[in-house]
Order: sequence, then structure tokens, then C-alpha cells
Amino acid sequence: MSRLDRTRTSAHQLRPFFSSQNLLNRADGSAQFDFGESSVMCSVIGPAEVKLRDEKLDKATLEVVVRPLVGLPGIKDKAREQAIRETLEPLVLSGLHPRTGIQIVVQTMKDDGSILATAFNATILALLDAGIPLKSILGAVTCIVDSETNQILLDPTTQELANAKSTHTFVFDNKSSITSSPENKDQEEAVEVATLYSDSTGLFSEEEYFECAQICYKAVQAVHGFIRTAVQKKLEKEQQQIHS
Amino acid sequence: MRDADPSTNEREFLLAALKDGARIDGRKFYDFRTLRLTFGAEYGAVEVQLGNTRVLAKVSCEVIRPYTDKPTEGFLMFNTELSPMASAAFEVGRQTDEEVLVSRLIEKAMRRSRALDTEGLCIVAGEKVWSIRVDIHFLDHDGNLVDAACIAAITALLHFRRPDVTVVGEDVTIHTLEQRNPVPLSIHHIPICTTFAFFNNGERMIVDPTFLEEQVKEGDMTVTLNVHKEVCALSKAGGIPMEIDQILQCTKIAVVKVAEITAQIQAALEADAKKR
Amino acid sequence: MASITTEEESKLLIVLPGDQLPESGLMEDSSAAHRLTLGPGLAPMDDDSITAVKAGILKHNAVGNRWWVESNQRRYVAAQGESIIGVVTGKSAEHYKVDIGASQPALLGVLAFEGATKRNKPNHNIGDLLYCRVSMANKDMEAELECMNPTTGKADGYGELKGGFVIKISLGLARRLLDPKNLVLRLLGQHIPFEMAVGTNGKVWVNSASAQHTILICNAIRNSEYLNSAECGAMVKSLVEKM
Amino acid sequence: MATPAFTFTPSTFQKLHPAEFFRRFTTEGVRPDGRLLDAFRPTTVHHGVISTANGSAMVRIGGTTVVCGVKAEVAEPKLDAPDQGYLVPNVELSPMCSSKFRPGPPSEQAQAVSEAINRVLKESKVLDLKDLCIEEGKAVWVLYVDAVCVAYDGNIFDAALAAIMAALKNVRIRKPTYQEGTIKVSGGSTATDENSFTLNLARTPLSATFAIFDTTLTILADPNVTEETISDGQISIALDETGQLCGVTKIGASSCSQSVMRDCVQSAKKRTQQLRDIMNQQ
Repeated sequence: MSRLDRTRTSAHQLRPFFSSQNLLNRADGSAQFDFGESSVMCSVIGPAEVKLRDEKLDKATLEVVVRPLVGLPGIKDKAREQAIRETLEPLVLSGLHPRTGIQIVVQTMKDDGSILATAFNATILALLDAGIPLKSILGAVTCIVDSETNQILLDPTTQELANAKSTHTFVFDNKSSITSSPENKDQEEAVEVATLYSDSTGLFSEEEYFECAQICYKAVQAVHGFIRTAVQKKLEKEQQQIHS
Repeated sequence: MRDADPSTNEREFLLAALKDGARIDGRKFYDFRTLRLTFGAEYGAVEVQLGNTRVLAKVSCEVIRPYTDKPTEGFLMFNTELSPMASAAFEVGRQTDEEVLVSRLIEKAMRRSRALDTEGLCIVAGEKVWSIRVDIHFLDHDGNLVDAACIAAITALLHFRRPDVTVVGEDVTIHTLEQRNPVPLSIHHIPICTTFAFFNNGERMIVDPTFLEEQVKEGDMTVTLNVHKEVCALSKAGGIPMEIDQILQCTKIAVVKVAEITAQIQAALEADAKKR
Repeated sequence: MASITTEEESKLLIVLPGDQLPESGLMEDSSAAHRLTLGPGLAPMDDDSITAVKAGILKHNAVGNRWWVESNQRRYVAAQGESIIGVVTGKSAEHYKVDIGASQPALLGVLAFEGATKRNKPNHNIGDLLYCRVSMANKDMEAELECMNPTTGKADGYGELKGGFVIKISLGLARRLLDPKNLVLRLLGQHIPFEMAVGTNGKVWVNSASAQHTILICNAIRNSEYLNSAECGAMVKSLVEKM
Repeated sequence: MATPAFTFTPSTFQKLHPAEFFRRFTTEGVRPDGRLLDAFRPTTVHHGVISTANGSAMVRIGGTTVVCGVKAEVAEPKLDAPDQGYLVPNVELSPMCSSKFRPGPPSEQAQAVSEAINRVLKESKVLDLKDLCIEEGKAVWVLYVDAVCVAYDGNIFDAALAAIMAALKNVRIRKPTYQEGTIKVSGGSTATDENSFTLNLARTPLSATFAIFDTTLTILADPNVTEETISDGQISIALDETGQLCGVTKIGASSCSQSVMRDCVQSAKKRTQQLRDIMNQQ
């Protein structure tokens, strides 16, 4: 089966990843993450000074700014800001930096679908680059259920999205393979998918939703692996003078 | 968050070095920083790096109804909102003086110099025209946002292709990229900005100031020219007073810079066209 | 969930936030006391596990069973005892306000200098560059600075940095510059005499006989961050030859 | 055990340690307002509450009240969609409904709820926008769907979506005639089936929202404003009358296992059915 973007051969294939960290000189941390021809740049400033009215006495204030590629920011971008901020809040150890602000700016560079997932991945790489203390990392993938074939397609392009019956974006942290309940830990190590963020629209059945979650969960493991490799490469480059 | 002022040491060192004939990054006075142009797979998007300054320009289009008093004219719009990504000093929803200046300069250099043929954007007079929108995103601010933004804007416009249309009577068909090759915009000329910064009572002038140089400068001026040595815009908003001769000297330097940059833009566009 | 194995000490152990330290590994050589000292980048979680909270290299020191994550970032978070370079941004009767690149300006007491008394104290102006020691830092308050060694009361090199130029680099590179074996500084020293002060807050002050030399040194330091030894040698050589 | 130096009244304790106060209830399986963890608040739906609007409804979920009015106006269609009308939903959270909202431009929450509802209506194809066409390329109906919250006590998404759906069901628009550039709308003092039309809604999505508490791993149905403020995240599930899902959102809080999500879907099925019955009764 061939995908609409013609570079992929299977429904569960992601587009090639690309990432780059520490690109911007003014920000404390920055990263770009690409899924094929979708690209998002993210910058992080902080822990830095925070406006008095946003100051929190016991933790850092997270601010997320989402900027569209075309046009002025609208309510879609506001909703994305909320989604990214509320997903990061439980992850960021903000209690370590009270009365400070962490500003995250997310800029779409190229849009060929699955922008929210791309933005999540760029954001986590930028936070790692900035050295913001985190409980865990995250990875995000979007999938659709095709309206004609009813097939689940991972990481859809703009063209594929136009044909979707339903669209699902999932975010998983690298702790999400939790055991179902702590008591029967010994009996079965049943790994169960646990979602950090989930956003589904369109028309879909309960089975479709959970199947999408499973498939995206598997795909996100590749994203986690990619993030690990990206960080490793950067660290090895920094350390090569010492360890050679 | 306001930008922190440079320390006295930085300020004095920079001025002393300029007196000595040196710039902090090792450039000569009239050198631009290394210019890099990167295109994506899509038409009309370009990322410009001028040293550490980074700007992304994205051109898009839509069909709209023209104004009744100008039934054959299309639209060209610029969006130059400064993003906090470039510098924490740029806040969302609050325009800084710098933003106003940058926006107006780009507007003057690109739109008022009639670089784009807006009459050529007409599809059906009084009914349908193209509206071209240029979104300029500032990603990293290491000085001279204006020159970088103008290079990005004009390069993106040159790179852009709009869908082809056929008009039969009142019926307008807009062809998708698959059906028909998209068509380039008709660009009259390529305006390029050259920004100068002045130091030491205006005796020392440099091209393409970095952020630190901008913080220490006494004044600046932006000359917008095209390769035909036509002045499109000239902007000197405040700063120290200058001799007329010096302005002439600036334009002479700018002529050389504009030729270099225009050649580089065209070479980049040709290289990209070959890959497609 | 990736957990960390501690077998190969020679290889770099890269950890990401969320990676847990294995319990067995933690206690392996804590023979004297079952005590564990956690350094930067590691934190105990709600489920009693020890988890990395920053991306970096897991480091271990058997003395005191210390574990930490060697990571790199650009934003400074003040830590007691560190030497930093700051810029005076304000002054009052009791304190100088000093920008040290952290979330808030730090306070430097006007008497926190060698031999300073109420009548006889150094006078610094806004914009002055100071090499200071962080005398107190915690997450809830502004950091406090001093320009002397607290045990001897001597200046020990702390104080105003006059002339020269200052650049901002990553905190990781600054730490590496403080290593006496640092390659780029040794190479530069073979060609050019210069003086410098490295702040752990990523600010580096450089001074030499001429502006050109200072510029060259600053550029060489900036360029060295991602180069290996051979590339670093070539980079310094080409810069020196260009002079 | 020594007696503590000072004791608190329950209301003082609640003010000082809202999260702890709350946790002591939930560990016992009840909530401060007397509800069980999985209980939704009493809900009422009133149709046609605004006589000047083309359609309207008022929905009350516990202390949250949302009034929704639909106004139909004639507009020019977009050039690239000449036969489609517009559906413009908007949720307003003004200082009137709670002191937590400030006057001025819409808050982030108001924008996010508006966007979430807009996506449910659009993506689950509630209304064919071609039904709103009067004359292709010339005139179409634009439906302004304004949901105004008059009292805020949490769970605005469920209340606003229900109010919007009830109001859309209630819409009656006079039949227009298009003649040489002018639109005539049939008159008469009362709207009847002859001179007006109703909307042909493909489905009626309704939602159920749950609050997530990380420390106790508790899931609460239909959170009120206090519960919302101290909760870590929310799950919202929208379903249509056939049990088909029209939207699932989990935002905030730590990771939630699939079994929790499944439980929420089951609970949402029951709840939306109940809500649907209430809506159809009145």
C-alpha cells in the first residue's frame, strides 16, 4: 500500500525524523523537530524573571506562546498553548525554581500536517536543551482513520488529513508503560498504555480510539529513541575533548 | 523583560576596537555577516540567517474581492509581528518601538517601492484578485533585523508560485499544483536594505551591526536600493546628525552591497530551481 | 522505561529525565554507611525511585557514594561557593544589584570586599564588571555575593575586572575552561599572552595586549565547544595564522 | 496524644488546605457537596428561552448555567466555498459568571472551550454547511451561535456544548427568496412550517467531563469550580446518539492508564444518554 506522500510504503510508517538542538543564540534552549515536511522550532527562556502578576510563590510559572506560520495567532493557537502548557505542567519540576518564569515559544516553520505532535516533540527537545528539570520526557504522534479505507494511518500529511474520518493526537511520557496495578506486579507484567495527552476529533468508535492509542504508543517509542539519540550525539560532541 | 545593557567593559572595548579598525566578530567595517538562504519543499518559504540573526519568511495567497475604487489591483500584505522567540524583550501583544520601526521600514522598502506588480494579481476586474501575504517570523535577534527581514521577504516573493487560473467569461478555475504548473509573481525589481551604524560622533560607520553594536551605536541609517542604483527608501530615524557627504558615501557602499546580495539571492534561487 | 546499567564506566552513560537509577547500582560500594549523596540532575520521586531530571552524563564518585548528572545549559542558577562574573545594574546604600544571568539579580553587600569598612569601601558604578563568589544561594531568595574569600577575608582575585572584553558561553563550556588541562586555552597560551576570568555562570572575561588578540581568544573559545582535539588544534592554528 | 495547639472549623480548614480538605472526602468515596465520585450534578434544559433569537436554550448543570442564542444573518459566501454558509460558535465567560474572569478580550479558557466546541461541531459533521446556502456565490446564512455563561461553577464544556446543541435543534429560520440581488424573507407574525425551516442536524454530540487528581489517582465526574481548580487535569468525551465518539480529550495531569480512559468512556455513554433524555423531555 502506498501513502499519499509517495515516500512511505506502509500505513504505520512515520515520516523521517530530523532534529537539531541549540540553534538560537538568544534563547536559553532551542530545538527544531521535523516529521518530513512538517517542521516546528521551539525556544525556551528560563528560569528567568517573571512579571509580578504571573509570579507564583511556590513554583515557576510556565508560559507557552504558539505562533502560526501564516496569519495572526487565533483561537486555534490559544487552544494549542493551553494543551502544551497543561501537558508540560505535571512534567516540569517547577517547584525547584519558585518565583521564576519559563517561557516557551513554539513556531511552525513548515506545515505538512501533524503540527501539534511535531510541536510537542520540538518542545521537549528545547526543554532538554535549556536544562529545565523534568520528571520525564515525552513523545507525540498523530494518526487518522481514513474515511474511505477505514485504515489507521500514522503521521498524516495535510493531504491525508483532508481525507480523515477522525484525527487522533497522543502524547506519551517515557514512564507510560506502567504496570496495571501495583499489587499483582508479580503475577503479570502487563504493560498498559497510559496517555499523557490525548486529543481526538471526528467520528470514531471506542475500538478505533483504543486501537489508535496502541499504535501511536508503539510509534512514540521510536520518537523517544530518536530523542535519546539526538541528546546523546550532542553530549558526545561536547565531551569529545575530555574523553578522547 | 528588558534587554540587559552591556557592561562598561564591552562598550569601551567595542569602541576602542573600532577606533583600531577592528570589529568584535573579526569583520571589516563594510562587510555583511555570512548570509545563508534555506528553502523548503514548498514554494514561497525561506529561512534567512545573517550571522546569528535568523528570519523566516512565508508567502501565501488567497482569492478575494478587490476594493471598488481599485477594481484591478491585488493586495500585498506584510505581517511583521516580533516574536518573543527572537528576544525576551519582545512581548506578546505589546508593540515595542523597535517593532514599529522594523514594520514601517519593511513596508516602505517592499510595498511602497512597488517591487511587486499588484495589477498583475487581478483575475476578474472588480470581482476577484489575488491577495499575497508575507508573514515574517523573527527567530533569533543578533542585530540588523531590517536587512535580514527584507532579504527574506523579497527572496520568498521571488521563490513563490501561485496557482494558475483560467478565466472563461465569469467562470474562474483555480488549478491545483498537480493539474498545472503554478506561476511566479511578477516582480519589478529587487529592493535590498543596507543598514549602517555610526560610532564616535559619526566618524566611524559600519554595515550590518550585530546586537551588541546596535546597543552601543550612536545612530543608524538604512538605505534601500536595487541593482539599477535606484534608491527605493532611505530611513534615518533619530541618532546623531550627519553630513550630506556621508549619506552619499553610504549609498555608494550600499550599491556594492546590494549587487553582492542580489547576486547571492539569485544564485540561491537558481540552485533551488535546479533541484526541483 | 529505560533503567541504567552501571557496568561500563568507560562508556558515557547518557541519561534523560525519567530514567531511573537501579537500586542495586546505588548501593554497590557504599560499604561504610548506606548513604547516598545526590548531586545536580537527580531527584527522588514520589514512588521512592531516584530519577534523572536533566539530560546528561551520569557520573559517580565512590567517595561518599555521590551520584550526579553532568549536563549543559545556558541559563545560570546560582549555587553557593561558585565564582561568577556579574554586571552592576544598580546600587543602594547597602547593596549593589548585580546581574549574574540568573532569574533574578544578585545582591552584593557594599562591605563584602577585602578590608572594606563603613568609611572606606570601594565604589563601583553601574556597568562595572565584577568577579565575585556566591556567598548564599537558595531557590526562594535572591543570591548574595561577596568579593573576597570568606575564610581569609582576602580579595583572592575577586573584585572589579578592568578593561578587556566579556563573552557569554554555555555553562558546560565554562566548567571545561576551568579544567587546568583545557586544550583550547593551552593552545592559545602558546601563541598569545592573555589574562582571563571564567565565571561558572558562563561569562568569560578576556584581556590581552591588543584588541585583535582579545577578539581572537574570544572567538577561539566560542568555536571550541563542539570540536574534538584535532579540530580544535586546527581552528586555533588557522586563527593565529590569519593574524 | 497531645491536643493540637489550635483547631480549625471545617470552612477554615478548607480555605487553608483546599487540596487536603478535599482528599479527606474523596478517600471516603464522597465529595464535599455530597455527591459520589462518579455522580453528575442535576441537569435541566430549557428550550426557546430567548424569543428574539432564531434558536435558543438554557442548560443548567448544578451551579453552572449557560444560555445559548442562535442568530441567523445573511452574508456573502467565501469565494472558495460559494455554496456554504457559516457556523460560528462562541463561548463567553464574562466577569458576570465568576470573579475569576476579567473584563476585556476573551480569556484563554474561553478561547480554548470555543475552539474545542467548534472542532466537535465541524469534525463530526453536525451540520452540512450547504444547507445554509441561499443562492450560490451570492448569499448564504451565517449562524452566530453565542453561548453565554451566566453562572460559573465548573464544567463549562459539557454545559456549553449541551446548550449549543439544544439551541441549534430549536432554530427556526424564515425561508428566504433570492431575486436579482435582493433577499426577501417571508413575513407573518408567527413562524410556521410553511414560512420557515429548521436545521437538519446529522447528529447531536453531547459530552461528559471528568477531573483527574494525580496524588490520589481519583477520577471525579462533572467537577464543580472548586474541584476544577485543585484538580490536575481533565478528560472530556463527546458522543452522539448512536454511541459513536465525536471527541476525546485528555489534558493535564500525569499519564492515565487505558482502563481509566475506558471507564470514562463507559460513564460518558450513560451520562450523555441521560442528558439526551432530559433534553428531549422538555
